[in-house]
Amino acid sequence: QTSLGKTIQPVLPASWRKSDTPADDLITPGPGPSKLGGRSPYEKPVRLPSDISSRTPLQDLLGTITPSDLHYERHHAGVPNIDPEKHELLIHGMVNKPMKFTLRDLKRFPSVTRTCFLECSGNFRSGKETMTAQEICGLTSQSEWTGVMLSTLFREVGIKPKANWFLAEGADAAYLTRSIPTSKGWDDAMIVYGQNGEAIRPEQGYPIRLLLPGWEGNMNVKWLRRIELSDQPFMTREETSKYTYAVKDKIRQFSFEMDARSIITSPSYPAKVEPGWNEIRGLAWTGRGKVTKVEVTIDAGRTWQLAQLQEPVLSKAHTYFRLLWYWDGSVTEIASRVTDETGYTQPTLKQLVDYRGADMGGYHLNPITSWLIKRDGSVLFKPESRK
Amino acid sequence: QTSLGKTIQPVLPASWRKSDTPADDLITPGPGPSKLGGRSPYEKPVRLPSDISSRTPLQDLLGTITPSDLHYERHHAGVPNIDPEKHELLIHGMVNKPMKFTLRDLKRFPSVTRTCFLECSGNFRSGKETMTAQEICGLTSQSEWTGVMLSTLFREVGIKPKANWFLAEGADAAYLTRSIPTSKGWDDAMIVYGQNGEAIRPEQGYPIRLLLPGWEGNMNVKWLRRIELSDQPFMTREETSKYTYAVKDKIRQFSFEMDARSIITSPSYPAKVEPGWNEIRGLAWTGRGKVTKVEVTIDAGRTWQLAQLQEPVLSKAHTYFRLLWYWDGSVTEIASRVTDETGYTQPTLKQLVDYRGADMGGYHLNPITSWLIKRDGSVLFKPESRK
Amino acid sequence: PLTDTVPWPTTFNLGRAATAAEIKSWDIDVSPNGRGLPAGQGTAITGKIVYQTKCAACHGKTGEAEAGVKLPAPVLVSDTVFVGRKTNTIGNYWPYATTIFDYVRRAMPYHAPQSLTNNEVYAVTAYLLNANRIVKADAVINANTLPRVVMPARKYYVDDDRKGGAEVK
Amino acid sequence: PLTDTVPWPTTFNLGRAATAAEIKSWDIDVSPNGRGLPAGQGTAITGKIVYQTKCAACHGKTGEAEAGVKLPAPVLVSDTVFVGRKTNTIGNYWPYATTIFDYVRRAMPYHAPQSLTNNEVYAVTAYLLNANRIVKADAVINANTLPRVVMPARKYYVDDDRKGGAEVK
Ligand code: HEC
Ligand code: HEC
Ligand SMILES: [Ca+2]
Ligand SMILES: [Ca+2]
Ligand SMILES: [Ca+2]
Ligand SMILES: [Ca+2]
Ligand SMILES: [Ca+2]
Ligand SMILES: [Ca+2]
Ligand SMILES: [Co+2]
Ligand SMILES: [Co+2]
Repeated sequence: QTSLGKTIQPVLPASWRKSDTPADDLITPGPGPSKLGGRSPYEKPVRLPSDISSRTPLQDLLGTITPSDLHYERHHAGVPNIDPEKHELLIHGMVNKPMKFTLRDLKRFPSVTRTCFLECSGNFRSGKETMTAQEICGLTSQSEWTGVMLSTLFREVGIKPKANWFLAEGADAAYLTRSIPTSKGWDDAMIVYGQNGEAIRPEQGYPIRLLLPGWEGNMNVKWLRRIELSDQPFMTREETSKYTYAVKDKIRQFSFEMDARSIITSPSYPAKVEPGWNEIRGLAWTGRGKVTKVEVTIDAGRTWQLAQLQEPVLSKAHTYFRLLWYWDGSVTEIASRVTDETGYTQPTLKQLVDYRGADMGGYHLNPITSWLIKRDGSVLFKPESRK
Repeated sequence: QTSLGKTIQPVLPASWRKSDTPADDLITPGPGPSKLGGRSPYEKPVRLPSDISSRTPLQDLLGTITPSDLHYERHHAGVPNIDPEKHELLIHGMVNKPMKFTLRDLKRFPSVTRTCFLECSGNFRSGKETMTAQEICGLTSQSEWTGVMLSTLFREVGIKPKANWFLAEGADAAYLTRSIPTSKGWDDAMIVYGQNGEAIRPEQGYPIRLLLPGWEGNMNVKWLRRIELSDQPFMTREETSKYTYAVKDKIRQFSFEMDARSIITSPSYPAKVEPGWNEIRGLAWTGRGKVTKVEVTIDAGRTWQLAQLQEPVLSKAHTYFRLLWYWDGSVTEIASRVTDETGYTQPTLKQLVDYRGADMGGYHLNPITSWLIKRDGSVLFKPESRK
Repeated sequence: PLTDTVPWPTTFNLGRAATAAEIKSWDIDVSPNGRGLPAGQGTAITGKIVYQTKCAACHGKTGEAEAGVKLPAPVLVSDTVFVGRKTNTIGNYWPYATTIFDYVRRAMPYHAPQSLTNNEVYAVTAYLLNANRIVKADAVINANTLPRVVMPARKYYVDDDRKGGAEVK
Repeated sequence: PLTDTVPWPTTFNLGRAATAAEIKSWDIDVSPNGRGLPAGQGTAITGKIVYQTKCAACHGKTGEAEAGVKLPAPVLVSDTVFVGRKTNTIGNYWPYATTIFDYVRRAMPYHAPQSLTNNEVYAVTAYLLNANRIVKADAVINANTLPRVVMPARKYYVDDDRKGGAEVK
């Protein structure tokens, strides 16, 4: 292998170019290798931030991994700046041996890597036709996470038989807390320090966060600093005032699993579709295991066709689906619906309202999302009323 | 959900803090959500650039995805700046219908997403003990790629029966070309426009590159602009002067598949290992399909133990392996060796020299990499001589 | 799946025992049964002063929704009528009074969390309970009395019993 | 795996036919049998001038390795002895003469690729072949003669025949 060195002068005057040269305009070598890459100046995907959250640009993404800098955010007191050398995790309460672990300790335990989605349980917006997938349900993203199984740490501290719940507390300025059944800790909960191949990003909980595959985003406590085992839930603000919702004349609490959901991300507003062959693409996921099928309608729900699922189909993971579509130029409506391994099929908004009542609030809404295809190829969201 | 708005003044004087408050120092909310995330200021992974390449910091990574801005590079005339609206792909030569495709055209075809590794076939350095995994073999990285199967385009243009080879040409200032057997195009070659969930990065071939899963990096032509079908290879500079190597008294050409390889990335120089339980971690891969096992020695090759493979194990993909290790503080040597689904086991450097001769050059070297563990816990590379 | 050939040890001997003092300084949560409540107390009368000085800037003069005013923080005060409520408040929605103490102590005031004394937290909790028409103005709120406060909305809470399957609920 | 319920069409009708002119302007490759070589010609005498003006700055005065000089670009000239060579050069390593034309035309000079005329490329190819002791100084290199140049190292090339399996080769 040879090196150009830093010594080469621009030895070649532009006037060298002759009239019978074979190709385009004058060609010059581009910049060489660098310490860190970046995006093409022609690509500018961004999250859509509000004061309390930011949404992933689902309509701009390809494949199943969300680039870490585009992962959705939901903070309750901003992003803390944490020195990883000083951060410790305390596990105490109904345990045999209360312990503190440094980040270094945590990294020495047997580790596991797992790709799964996160989704805020408040992830549904509606209202007008000119809404992007990002606006409608951009509070979901997917990463490859690496860390230690919580069960590994449970064994280390010794969980008392009656310790059916644990509190997870973050080191943000809201000291955010949630109560979690201990069984999830024994099942598949992790404490993760890696995201998409590198250290977890600050907005996702650097240096460590709790990962509860398939469970509502808020419970996956970021900047985790404390776990307390108990015989009962703590009834924190986040599981009472928030993350509960009216169902008929009751308030439903402890909805942990995210229900199966899907959305077509291509074509979707503001894209325009051209007549001829296109591929309908989108994401489907469920907090209850694997996606077993995604059906797509291209005729406003009259018929549904089986979409192709991108393999490998992972449990509790965004699953890419695709369906070939010949658009003949006529007005129509397209939509997707997912079925998961428990046999649950994504409902319409109407089905949800019918059961829960129009007053059902904004959590755990996973309705089928329809897109209107106009004659000029424009694609518009079809907002539906709750009444 | 509530909003803090931009209107809130800093209403709360620091003097409010009283002596019996329960926790640490004065706590203040951090910055709110943003359009784009970034790394923690405590994490600074970087590629190691030379004039012609840059290497992925394998020793700093966790899991199987390489963050796109840390993907290794190997350019022959720098990174071109390409306007995606103007870029076209020409397919011609021994085809029924020579055609040009815009990027928009390519994105409308049925798409596929696949996670696989890339590796430069010149990916081996040795020499001194103070070398990182990045220096030894950082010319390999892994991404989730999205694009169209080359076979889909082959069907579109109609490949003539005798067209056994095709030329792939890039739009960089070197107009880099390689000859590729047409069978690879029918098998699993892709033209990819997506990398890790978003548009492929400029250094990786924006807006499109050829992806030949498992085959030497150089053949995965970046900034792809032309494919010409032919009845014979073109014998370009890159497959004659380069990417060939002496084997005994011959020159071996057309080594396409990357041979099975593995390396322990943790612990590795410059990390220090502490006595007690540790986890040996690393990457294994093969261009010939799936990794079937990785064996690790913790006693300088006397015994080999089966490491755990992170699932899902994908074909032609970096596969994470792990082995629990109790380091008792004594001097030793650790190493890994992979076996792939063809039954091939990663060789020692000596085995390669024995067959090929000491003059074998620097391509397609995949020797077992050993790390020396010193009494103070330092980890040093064990360079081996070719003579 | 292939597995490690090294069996897992009973302990990895990583991390260290946490001291009682360490636990005490971090263990700030409060449970519905009162576990975690510190010494101290307060009433709505003192709590009103705390509220007006340290909370009103964001939550409004009294904590109630004010016509035409868009507050940067949630409404905290209402009546106790669940059915037909405009917003969820302590009075019409919160199931446990202990949660007020726990949340205010850990997270409020937003810009300087954990800057209140325990007495201030008791007092402002008393204020919010009284303003929401749940306790009397002179009720003394402390580790003993707070867990006994019965919240009006408590009776509406049910656990999600969905387990997947065909039914939409 | 689940599959699309829509069968693939014979054509997707995406993209468009490429015109002959479009193909011609991009089709710059040259094959060992001479396919792709343009009109024009050159000799080592004129090629030497091209070399000295446009190549020597990077590849050295003559293209040969110079003791004590670290060139920013590869050595291009040597004898034709494969065994015991220090570096791979055109003379001792390249299997096809057409590759010189193809590569120089597409990629050299490094800072201004495709700035040479076809005659210049023929000439500098002649120069490099002559300097490497493969053709005579007065040999005319053109579409006819170049494919016939037999490169000394050609005979050493063998295809990789490995297919995986236990053997290390
Ligand atoms: C600087 C602004 C600010 C100040 C001052 C402030 N708060 Fe808040 N408060 C907020 C915000 C913003 C939220 C919502 C936080 C969230 O949703 O994560 C909130 C939430 C609350 C809640 C939860 C409401 C619900 O329905 O979930 C309570 C209770 C509360 N504050 C009490 C107080 C008390 C008591 C004080 C004074 C001791 C106070 N706040 C001072 C901004 C403030
Ligand atoms: C500004 C510097 C520069 C100039 C001027 C230059 N080259 Fe090069 N040349 C290079 C570099 C650098 C490489 C190696 C490129 C690579 O490996 O990708 C190279 C490679 C080559 C090679 C391939 C060598 C091998 O062994 O693979 C040939 C042949 C060559 N140049 C011929 C020429 C000719 C003929 C000219 C003039 C018409 C020329 N070069 C002008 C920098 C230069
Ligand atoms: Ca929340
Ligand atoms: Ca190369
Ligand atoms: Ca320790
Ligand atoms: Ca506690
Ligand atoms: Ca077209
Ligand atoms: Ca050609
Ligand atoms: Co949320
Ligand atoms: Co390479």
